[in-house]
This record gives sequence, C-alpha cells and structure tokens, in this order.
Amino acid sequence: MSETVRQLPEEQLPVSPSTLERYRILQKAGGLVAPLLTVVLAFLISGVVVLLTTGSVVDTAKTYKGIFDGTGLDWFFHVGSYQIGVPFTSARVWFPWNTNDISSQAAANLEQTLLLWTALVLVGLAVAFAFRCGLFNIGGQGQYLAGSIAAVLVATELPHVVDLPGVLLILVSVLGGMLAGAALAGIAGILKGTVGAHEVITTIMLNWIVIWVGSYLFDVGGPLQTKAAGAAGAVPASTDIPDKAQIHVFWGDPLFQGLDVGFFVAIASLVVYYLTLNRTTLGYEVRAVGHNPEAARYGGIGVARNYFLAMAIAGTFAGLAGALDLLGWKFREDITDIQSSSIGFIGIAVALLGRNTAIGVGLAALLFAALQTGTASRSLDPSIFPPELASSLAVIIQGLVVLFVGADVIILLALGWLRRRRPQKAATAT
Amino acid sequence: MSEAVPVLELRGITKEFPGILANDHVDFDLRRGEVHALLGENGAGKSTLMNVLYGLYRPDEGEIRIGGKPVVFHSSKDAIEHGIGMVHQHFMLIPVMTVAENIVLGDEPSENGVLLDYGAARGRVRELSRSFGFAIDPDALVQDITVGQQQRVEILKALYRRADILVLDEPTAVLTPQEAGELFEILRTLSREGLSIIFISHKLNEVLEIADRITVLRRGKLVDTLPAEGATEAGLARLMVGREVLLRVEKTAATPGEPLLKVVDLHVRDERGIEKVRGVSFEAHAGEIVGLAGVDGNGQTELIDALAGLKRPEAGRVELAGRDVTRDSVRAHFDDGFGHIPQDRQRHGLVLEFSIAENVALHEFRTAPDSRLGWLHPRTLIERARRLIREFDVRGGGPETHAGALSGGNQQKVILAREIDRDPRVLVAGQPTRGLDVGAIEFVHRRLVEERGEGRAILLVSLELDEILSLSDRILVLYEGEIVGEFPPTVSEEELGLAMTGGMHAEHAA
Amino acid sequence: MRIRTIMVGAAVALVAATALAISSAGSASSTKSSASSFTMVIVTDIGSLQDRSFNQLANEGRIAIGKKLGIKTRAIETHSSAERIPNALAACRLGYKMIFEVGFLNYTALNAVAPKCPQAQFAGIDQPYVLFSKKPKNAAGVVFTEEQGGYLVGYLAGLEIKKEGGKQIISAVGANNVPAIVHYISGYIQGAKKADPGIKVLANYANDPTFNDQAKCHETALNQIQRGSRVVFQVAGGCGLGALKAAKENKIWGIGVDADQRYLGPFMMTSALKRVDTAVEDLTKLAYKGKLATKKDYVFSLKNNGVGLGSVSPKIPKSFVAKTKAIAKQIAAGKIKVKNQIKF
Amino acid sequence: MSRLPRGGRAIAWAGVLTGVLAGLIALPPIEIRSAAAPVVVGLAALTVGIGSWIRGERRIGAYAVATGVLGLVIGYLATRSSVDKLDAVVVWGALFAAMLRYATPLAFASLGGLFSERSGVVNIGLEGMMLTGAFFTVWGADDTGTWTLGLAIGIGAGGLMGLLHAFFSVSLRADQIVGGTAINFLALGLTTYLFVKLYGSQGTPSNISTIPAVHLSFLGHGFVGDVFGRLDLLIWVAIALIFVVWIVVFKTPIGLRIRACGEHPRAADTVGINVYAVRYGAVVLSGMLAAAGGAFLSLGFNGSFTPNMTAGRGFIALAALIFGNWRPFGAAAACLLFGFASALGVALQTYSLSISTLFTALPYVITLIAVAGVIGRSIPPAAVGRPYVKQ
Repeated sequence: MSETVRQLPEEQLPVSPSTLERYRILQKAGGLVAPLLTVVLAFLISGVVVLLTTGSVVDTAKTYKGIFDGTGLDWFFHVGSYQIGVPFTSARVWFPWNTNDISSQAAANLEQTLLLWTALVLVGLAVAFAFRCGLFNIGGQGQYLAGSIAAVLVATELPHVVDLPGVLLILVSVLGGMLAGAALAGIAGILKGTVGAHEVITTIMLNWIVIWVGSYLFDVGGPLQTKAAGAAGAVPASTDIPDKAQIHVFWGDPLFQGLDVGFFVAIASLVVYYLTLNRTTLGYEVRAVGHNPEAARYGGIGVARNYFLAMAIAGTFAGLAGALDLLGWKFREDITDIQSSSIGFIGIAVALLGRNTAIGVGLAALLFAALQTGTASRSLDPSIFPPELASSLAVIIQGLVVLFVGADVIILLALGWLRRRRPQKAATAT
Repeated sequence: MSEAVPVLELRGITKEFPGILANDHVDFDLRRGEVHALLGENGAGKSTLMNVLYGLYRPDEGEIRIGGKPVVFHSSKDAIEHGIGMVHQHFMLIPVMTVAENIVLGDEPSENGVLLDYGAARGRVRELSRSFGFAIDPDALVQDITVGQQQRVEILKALYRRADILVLDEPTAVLTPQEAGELFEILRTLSREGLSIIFISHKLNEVLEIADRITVLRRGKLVDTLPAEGATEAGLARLMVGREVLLRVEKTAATPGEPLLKVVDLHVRDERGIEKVRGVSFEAHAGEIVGLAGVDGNGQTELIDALAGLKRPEAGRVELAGRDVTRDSVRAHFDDGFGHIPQDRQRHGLVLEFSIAENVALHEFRTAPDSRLGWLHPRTLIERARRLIREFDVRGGGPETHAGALSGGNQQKVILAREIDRDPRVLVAGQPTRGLDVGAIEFVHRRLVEERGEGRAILLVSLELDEILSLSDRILVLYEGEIVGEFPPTVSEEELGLAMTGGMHAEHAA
Repeated sequence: MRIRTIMVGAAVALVAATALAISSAGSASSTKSSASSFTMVIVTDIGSLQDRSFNQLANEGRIAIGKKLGIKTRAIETHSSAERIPNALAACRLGYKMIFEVGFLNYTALNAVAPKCPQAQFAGIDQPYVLFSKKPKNAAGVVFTEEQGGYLVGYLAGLEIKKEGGKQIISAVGANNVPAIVHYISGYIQGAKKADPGIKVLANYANDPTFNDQAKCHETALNQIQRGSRVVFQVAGGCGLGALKAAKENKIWGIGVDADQRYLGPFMMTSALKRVDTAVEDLTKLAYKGKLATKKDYVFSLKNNGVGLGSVSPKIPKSFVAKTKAIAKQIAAGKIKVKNQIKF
Repeated sequence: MSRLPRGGRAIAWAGVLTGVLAGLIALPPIEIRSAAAPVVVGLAALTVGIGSWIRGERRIGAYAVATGVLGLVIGYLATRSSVDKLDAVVVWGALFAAMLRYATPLAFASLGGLFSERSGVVNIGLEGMMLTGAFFTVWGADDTGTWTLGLAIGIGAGGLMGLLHAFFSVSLRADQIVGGTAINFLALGLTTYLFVKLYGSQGTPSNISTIPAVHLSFLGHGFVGDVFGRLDLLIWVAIALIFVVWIVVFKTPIGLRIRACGEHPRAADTVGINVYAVRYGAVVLSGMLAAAGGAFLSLGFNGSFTPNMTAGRGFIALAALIFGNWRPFGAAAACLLFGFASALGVALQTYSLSISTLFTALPYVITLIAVAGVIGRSIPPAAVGRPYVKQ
C-alpha cells in the first residue's frame, strides 16, 4: 500500500472521450487560447477566399477592415462628448462616445450588433443548455420562431380582452414566448426520454412544422394575418403590436431599431444560465445526466425528467429571444422572415465556439453578431469587395469556425506537443 | 524437439505510455506445442506485451522473432499473417452478427470475387468446429449464445486464420470452473495438434494446472520463467506480488440480526423481454454478508437492478427493513436506507467528469445541508468530500479533482465512501473488486467486513469465487435466474462450481 | 517549432489588423459625396440579386441607368428582417440622393427612415403611398398593375387553347400568397375567361417565399398538368423555373413572368412583363432632373408600358397577337377594367 | 418474437390491411359514397388491432389500430367531399409519380448516409453534401458542355466534402455532429459564394445540358404508365441503387466489413481490417451519393442552380435513414412515405388555398409521429458517432 500501483489504460474505458469531456480538457489545456486560435484559423483561411476574390493583399486587408467597421466596434474609437439615456427614465448622462446621432454609422452599426448579440446569446444558451444535458438541440430556430409567434399573438390579441398597462403586457407577451419555446422543445425532450427518439431528428422536424404553421397563420387569408384595411391588409404579416407593447429603447432611436432593454435581459440570462447550471440542484442533475446518463440513473436521478426539463429550459431561452426580438424591434411577424431567418443555426455555432460556458457564449455571440452585421452588404465598399458575396463569406467563416471547434484535437495536439517539447529542450540544454 | 528454435521469441520488449513504463525489456519465448503461461497482477504488463505481439501496439524497443526470423508488425493483420491468433479478454465479437460472419470477417470467402459466399463460410465453420469438437451453430447470432460458446467462436476465429500460435488473455475470467475445465481440455487438444499457446492469467491454480512453463511479470518487468513442474502457489504468489499475500480475509463469525432485505418470488425481464430472474426469494439479515455466486449473465444484473429500483420486476416483492419497496423509485430506495455499489464503476458508479465532491453528493444533493430550495451549497459538498477522502484514504486528488483522474482503486473508494457514509441498512455490492489491484482489494474487503460489524445487511454479488468464499457468511448460487442452492462459507469450490452450472442439469453448452 | 511560428504569426497579424483598424477608424466616415454629384441606391427585399424577380430587375435597371447617366449607383442586399431599417438608414447616411426600397415588405423601413432623411428622395417599389403612415414628403410609391399583364397572357393563352381544342384547362403557379402574385393570377383568370368563357383556370401556390426551391414549383405545375392544364403561367421567380421545366417536359406551353423569359425555349408562349427595371430607370431620371414628384404613386401600367406582353412565340397565330394587342389598348384606355383581387 | 403464435400475427396484419381498405374504398377508383362503409370497415380494423394488442401482438396490433383510425377518418372525409375534387386530388398514377420525384433526392442522400452511419460515422452533413453536388453538377455541365461530365464533377465535389468530413471525424476524431454541422455551413457559404461570383446577376445559363428522362411509351397510359412511363434517369438509378446498396451492405465482404466497423471497430481492427480506411471510404461514398441527390435537384430539373435549393432535404434524408432502421429498403420506404406526403400536400391544395401552406407541414408531422412511434425500437449501429482510437 505504500506505493500506488500504476494503472494501465483499462479496456472498458470509453474508446474516446465525449465531446463535453473534451471541452473540459480543452478548458484546462487552452482556456481562451484554443477558441481564439480556432477563430484566427477560420479568419486566415477565409482570408484566402477573399484574397482569391479581390486579387490583392491590400484589398483583403481593406475588406476585413470594412467588415470590422461594419460591426460598429470602431465606435469605441470615436471618443467625444456625448450623452446616453438612462433606461426607464428620461434622464440622460454624459458619455464619452457618440451615442445617438443619425449621422453616426458606427453607433447605429453597434446598436445592430448588440441587438443581434442579444438574440444570439439567448439562442446560443438554448443550444448550450441542452448540450450540457447531452442533447444536441438543432431546434433553436423553431423555438425562436415559436417564441416570437406566441409573443405577437399575446401582444396583439390580449389588449382586446383586457387592457393591461404596457409593462404588464410586455411581461405577459414575453412569458408567452418563453412558454411556447419551452413547450416546443419539451416535445423533443419528452420523446427522447420516453421512446428514445433522437432529438436531432425531432427538433429538425419541429423546426419545419413551426415554419409552416407560422407561415399558414400569417399568410394572406390566414387566421392571424393583419386585419388592417386597404393595401396594408394584403401583407402576409401579423397585425402590428400596440405601441405600448414595444420594449423600451435605451440607446438610439426607437424608430430606427435602437438597442432595447432586451440587451440587459440577455446579460441577465447569461448569469441565470451560469447559476442554474452550477449552483442549483437542477443544474447538478442536468450536468450529471449530460456527462453520464447511466450513472445518473443509478444514482437516483430521473433521466427522462431531466431530458424534458433541459429541453424545456433550452426552449425557454430561445423563445425568450424570439419574444424580445419581436417586441424590441420587429413589432410584427411576416412570413418571409419566418422562412428566411437562420438565427437558430448560428446559435449552434455560438454554443460550440463558446464551449457551452456562460462567458464563452457571451463572447462567441459577440463574434458572430459582429460578423453578421460587419458582412452586411451595406457595410462593404463595392469597389473593394462585392457586397453580394459578403453574406456568403460570413457563412463560410461560420462553417470554418465550427469545423475547427470540432477539431479541437488539432489545437490540443499542438499545445501538448509544445508542452512536451519544452522540457526536452531544457534537458538537451543542460 | 525442445532444443529446436522457438516458434516465437520476444527480445527486450519495451513499451511506454505517458507516465507508465508498461513493459521494461521483457524477454519471452514460446516452444512448439507448449502451453506457456504469462502470470502477473492486474497492471503488470501482460496485456500490453500481448498487444505488442499482436501488432496492436508498436514496441518502443525490442524485437519479435517468429521461427527465428525477426519480424515487424504494423497491425494485427501482420500478426495474423504470421500465424498468431488472439482470444481477447473482452471478446472481439459483434453481437448482432452470426457466428459464421464473425469468424470469416476480414478473410471472407467470396463468390465470383464479389459476393460473400455464405454457404462456404458456414461450411468451413462447421468443418472446423467438428474437427475440434465444438458444437456451434454457424447461423446463431453471437448475442444469443453462451459466454463459453462465444469464447469458442473466438478460438475458431484464430483457427480459421490458420493460427499456430494462440494467445488467450484471461480466458477463464468469465467461465465457471466446469467451463474452465472444458476450455483446458480444448487447449490440451490444440497443443497436441502442434499449436503453441500463450495463456495469460493471474490465477495461480489455473496456471499450475494447464501450463508447461510459467513466465511471471511484475510492474512491467520480467521476474522469472520457470517450468510448471515443481512450482507452488505460494512461490508463484511471492514472485507475482513481491511479498507474501493474505489470501483470506480475517473476520469473526457473523451474528445475524433481524432480516433487513427480503425478496419474495421475484421475476424480472431484461430489455429484450427475456425473463432473466425467475422466482428468486431470499433474505439478508443485519450483520451478515450474503454472497451471491454465479456465472456472469445468469440474472445477477437484473436482480440487482430490481433490488435498486432501476428495473420494475414483473412479479414478486422486495422489502427493505419490513417496508415494501418493490415499486419505489431509485431515489426512494436510497432514501429508505439502501446502498448500492454498482458492478460497473466507471459507467454506473461515478460521473467521471464530476469532481469527487460532486460525486459523493449524488444521493444527498437535493436535501439540506447540501442544498436548500434547489440552491446548492458547494462548500458543504467540499467539506464532506474532504472528510471522506481522509476517512477512506482516497489518494490522487482533493475534493475538486475529477473522479476520472483517479485510479480504479481510488474510484471504488469514492463510491464506497458515498454509499457507506449514508449509513445504509442494506448494502448491495456488485463485483466490488473487479479490476482492482491487490492493495485496493484488501481495502474493500476489510471495509465490507467492518460494515457487516456495523449491523448492515450486505449482499455481495461477485464472479470471483475466492471473494465469495472468503467474505460471505452464507452463499447463494444463482443459475439461469433461479437460486439453486445455499451453502455455508466452508463449501468447496468444486461443489459451488457444480451448483453454478445447474447442479445436476446436463451441460447445455458443450 | 512550426506551430509556434504560426501562432506567433497569427498573434502578430491580429495585432496588426487591430492597429490598422484603430489608425484608420477616424477617417472612415469622411468619404461623403459632394452635393453636386447625383447618386442612386437600391435596397433589395429579402432574397438575393439573382432572384429572377423584382430584386434582379431593379438591379438591372440600376446598372442600365447608372451607365446612361454616368452616375454612381449601388445595390444593398437585405438578408433578414433585422437589416431592413439599418439598410435604409445606411443608404441615407452614405449620402445617396435617390433611394429605392424594393419589395412590398420594405415599406416599414421607408416609412421610418424617409422623414428623417430629408436630403434624399425615396421610392418604394411595389409599395403604394397609402402604406406610409408618416406621409413622408420626400417619398413616392411605385405600383404596377400586374393584373393587366396577367390579363394579356391569360387572354392569349385562352385564344390559343380554344383554337387547339381539347380540354380547356390552363393554370398558374404562384410562389406564395402575396399581393403582386395575387394580382397577376387574378388578371390571368379574367383574361382567359374573356377569350374562352368555357375555360377552367387552375391556380396554386408552391408555398416557397424564398423563391428558390424549384422542385416545389415543378411538382405544383405537374399536379396541374396532370389535372389537364395545357398552359403553365409561372409567377414564382427562381422557383417558377421548375414550373416551366414541367411545362417543357410535358410539351405544353409555358408563360414567363416579370422579365421576358422566351429565351428558355420554343415551348415558351410569351411572358407577362413587369418593368421594374424601367421604373427604376424612369424615376432615377426624374430625380436626376429634379422632377421627381413625391407624396404620390407612380403607377406602371399598360398605359405607360410599365407592364405588358413579352415577345410571343412564332407558333402563335399573328391574329391572336393582334387581338391581344387590341385588348391591351382597350385596357389602357380604361375600356376594360381588370380587377386585381379574386376569390379562388 | 418467434415465441408468438404465427396465427395471431397474421390476424394482426389482416387488421392493418382492413384499416388501409377502410380508407381506400372511399377513394377513387372505388369511391363508395356512403359514409357508413369506411366507418364500419375502419372500426373492424380497430377491433382487430385492439384484440391483437391484448393478445400480445403489440407492435402490429398498434399498426392495425393506427391504420384503422386513419382509414376511418380519411374514408369518412372522402365521402363528405365532392366527387369532382376527390377525382382531382386522388389520381394515383400522378401521386405515385410525384412521390418518386420527391423521394429520389432523399433516397440518394439516405443511402449515402447509410454507408456512413453503418461504418460508424454520423453524417448530419448530408444537406451540405447535397447542396455541393447540386451546384457543382450544374457548374460542371456548364463548363464541359455535357451532363455526364457535370454529374461526375458534382459527385466528385460531394466526395471531397465527404473526405473533409472523414478527415475531421475519423483522423482528427472531431465530434461527428459538430463536423457535419460545419459541412452544412461551409457548403451553403461556398456554393452561394461561387454561384454569385461565377454567374453574377444572371444566374446559371439556360442552355445547360440536363440529365435526360427515360421514356417508356410501351407502358401506355394506365397506372403503371403514369407512374413509370416518363421518369428522369436518376430516378431509375435511385431505384436500382436501393438493390445495389442492399447487396453491397449485406451480401458482400466489403459490406460485412463496413458493418463490423460500425458495430465494433476494435473487433474489426483485431482481424486486420483497416477501420480508418473503411470509414474514409464509406464517408466519401456517402458524400458522393448525397451529391447525386443534389444533382437530381439541379441538373435533373432545369439545369439551373438557386442558392440553398436543397431546402433541408438532407435532414429529411437523415430522418428517413433512422426511420428505416439503417436498412436500404427501410430507408427507401421512409423516403417514399415522405415523398407521398409531399405529393399529397400539393394535391390537397384543391380543397383550400388558404390552408395549403398548412399542408406543407404534413410530411414533417408524419415523420415526427413515425419517429416518435417507431424509432424507439430501431437500434443504431453500436459504434455510430464514436471516433475510433487505434491503439
């Protein structure tokens, strides 16, 4: 007993570590370095694509600079003397940067980036939370749409029933969106827990069902299509929500899609996510099931119940995103939007790059939100880079990021190789 | 003959894994027609050496010679081509495929060079199994045949590839003494036919029974190679462990109290709907260890699952300290004073990615002081873990170390600590020492006996007869889902083995 | 060694890029065009510039007029509803004098941005002015009488089918249930009935608002063909190419939409034109001359060749074409009223 | 299962048939107009189903109950509908032909996925591989002037996508689902990028050589002629492919090896099979087949490409594969079911345009119900999704 007996790798060890396990290893090995390298690698490779398109290194650099400016992050370098509105009040405080000037493209871009960040954080959390329970939630898209459909439904129909003050109406509408997202995702969770239907398949099916049912609801002649008279009545879209149901915009012009209070809800959601996972019994159960459902079952944890709960909570996040977007700046739901939105899928990339941690999701969402607004065709000078190619470039970069996130082995190997190399060098030196 | 060139030589084989020197300049040679045993504890480097021989690992140093000529194996394919056949401890068989498919896999007979010739495959399997006296249906699915038969399929796989060197890695681990006896007959036949056999084991009696020569490994190093004739169990044990081993656990006689676990006419089906427990009834009393002996796959898993609430029984009743818990959830069982050491420590016992603190809280985290109103108190978890780590001598990390980073023995201590710390009335221990080293085994055994002294009823389910015999106060034998006998701990291995194979039942496998 | 070099290189590149961004950040917004130079921009609806529908036509008009007048033009693509308002704002901030918001759903962006962007003039393609609740002083609506174009092709198809005899059934495939498409189909039905009162017109939607899924329009058209349709009128952009393929492989007539699509093959009877390109060119010219009238709708109809009949297959009797053109004149003169809504 | 009496099973199957009959009798060409007929027959099926369930023939009993209810409802609705509309909607020949057209791209991708998953690699990137095939086939046909070379180039491009997936999931042991997701993003970005870059604002040219249709005029104009009389070449290839895949997977040595790698890669390794090579081959092949499915959508149709034209079909193909229990005929049947639902969705527009959009959701609802009801019992290859680490 004095000496611990060395154990050989046992045969019954799982042949390979699970994804989650590897994330943990990575966090130890690389911390921020690994995801950062992933992103750098993705940008370098897509740089080759840009280089091939523009044909010159200078233009490639200019393209990237254009993308950067388009994100609005250059706003941070526009230091001046400006003021900002305090949420829920009409008070304004001095601020070093230009905050609310129609002529400031940077401020407007940053508002858009942060608006998108809000939604991406929430759909990212929807994917991440399910991941922590060992589930791959591809249904963020459908849950997001369900959330916004429910929100528009409540916000437009409830005032006919009862006249609520604005804040209450907003709260009830948001709650409706969250519930709708939860219910939709919950279906996948229940099916996984009871009959073992793979959540990847069921969430994909549910996405399509929501898309088509939503299209039906708001299509011309559909039951929830706008009741407006005349030309506006022919739009395949919902009725506009009442003004009082619009979420307060604290930065920028409410007319111009300024940044609304939903931004703070997203920040709070990151905290809620962290605390739920790490500080509650629910989070404990979810993580136990995610790491090892069998061991959890042997330990007395209801696996099926947690599959349902994890999916429902994931759906709540996505539904919240849908509701906030709707009440924050969309104000109506139209079927083109239902059909062409892809935010739930970007959420997958956010969760993967963020390694399912709160901080990671926050940072990854910023990257993808910035990428999205930066590559918007308005942001790029057509003489340098064809703007109609820019959105595809964003998708390519997303793909590369996800590819390299999955292949963290490269980075693990590189880091491990470096570590091993260093002592060897030291040894040869002495 | 014996002075001729050995059919196989290993010279100075060295293999290092990160942090472990698994083989340290090991020499080994094999003569034609002999059974050469490779003896050593778990982790002594036997399997590594054989995986090097089979081309699965590449040695860092050293040389393999076949018939005197040096060879280099890049894969198992090369080894197979040089006439080496391997029967792995964990069978390399595909459960959903037929016996014939498994045997011909990788070297399939074909029709017109395109289609797989199933007729020819079946024919050759039949032919082979007849010539060596195996009765195996080539069309049976592997998942439907017994473990003993599966092992024979593995041997056939090697023979089909015309192996003349056969390596068997811990072949008796899953067999009853009777089945082991049959295996030895087969091995003798094969060696008479001119096959050379390497027999890997850590069981002294077996090695002495079957081997012509014995090579002992300890911690990756060659200790000695000696003829079986004249060797003794005690001598081999000393070579193997490096010190005298206590083969028996010291314990006083039991003083059984009230019955704490009562099982009445229990029937349980497995996932595929097959009834695996068929009318089991027994009692376990406070302060006694009841050993449940049996060959793997005779219903132990389903019985334990039913006792723990993991599986609903078809019929019957389970009582815990007088309360009917048959339909209770797993959690309710734990709350009612049930302790459970699962058979598979890594898959079922621990969440390897969780810290030790989180793992020891697995049953308690929902209640105060671990949590209040769903809010966890990590400090409580860590303090408890710190105390248990001290108490149970867990080595290799603190409360926040991941369970997966611990050695097998220490992982088992964490499970033991978790279950015992809750002061259970009934403790079910499923194969509590599987795969552990001698030191850890001693610890687990001592602790189980101590817990018996605390007045718990302990049900010990084990495939190791030694363990059953040395720990139990009463021994029940499970065969094909029924309890076929109850014995005192003084019973002989042979008698127990007979019961484990169905007593008077005719051998169904052969 | 190599990996470390790469890592160091990457880090250096990152730092350099950041530095570049910082150093030039100040100069980014200083490239405003001078007041004297007239510039024009189109902002598309969701979908690409290659949608074989109004986005693409608007872009063609932009390119053409840009060349003609020698002015700077630009296209900004919209990819999601989140981009509508920012795109309109950006068009304003970038200093463009003439801003086209293309597509029905973009009216919200125009309505919000135009009042705050007095230095520019706006035109909303497919957006009647009544939609703009803020009544911007610097905006005009642009509407097309698609029903008239639909009427003409329906009429021509009716004549041809009546002549050919057999089952009197023709059909239309719409992408989805949106105003412009409804107008087309409604006119198509009226025109066909005018030429051949006994005709049956099948109308279906492929339900593809993305205008990309050719397979859907293909199936929808095949379903109609199986029900006896002998002319397929596609009103579905890129998706509609699938419908025309169905017509081609079944050796029946196809009718194109928006642009002249006769180039697709001899099976094409004709096309219903909607000159979004002309509208963009005309309005740009007006604005260039400072003569763009705002607070009203520019109606593009048969009267001003804003909609109309495309080239016609030589296999169609000349007399039919003449008859159709006569009908066109009557419509233009207001003698025939074409309704733009219909109950299917 | 062999423990159960055969008679009970036969009766249960008869129940299923009765259920189907309940719906059929009210539809053309029989068209019984009395509402009582389908109700009575449907109830009979229901009774048989429940009886079989009680007697232990659970699975097929459940099928009988399901078909009974479905037949009853469909039959009843059909008798309430006008004959005109019914005749317009239910034209079996056209419905089946449409079903084949819808099912073909799915079948290619599904059978491709079968190779990949049977070898142990989850392929959620089928969608991206299809899209790659769709674009490069058109580009190739445009560039070389012949559809054969175009098809070869498209399939080759799909194979490259497969190679990329294999490299990351087999060699680098990346998570296979993550890798597949990346493939989908990449393919969408790359094809749209190249499409815009190469074809600018005009789209692909209209004179591209397309894959020809096979005309079998001797089949006449009956049901058979309507269904099989004029099908695209690739549909026939797909039908043949089902049999070929079945033979390859279950009747050849290479199939045995592929399955072994998906069930127990270490066992395969120990008998000298190169697990990596087999998985590489299978994943590349899956990319090629998925690309052929994409080629059917682009070059098989109009010889034109539109961005993201696969519109989620790769995911449906994956669902069909799972629904079909990872077997060629099962997967093909699932593709046909999906294709039929889609075809019906279009045909049902005759009843109502305003809810026609809702019909579009039909295939997905059916798949969801099927997945929920049946998948629990389907068992994936044991090692699917788990990277193999060679010792």
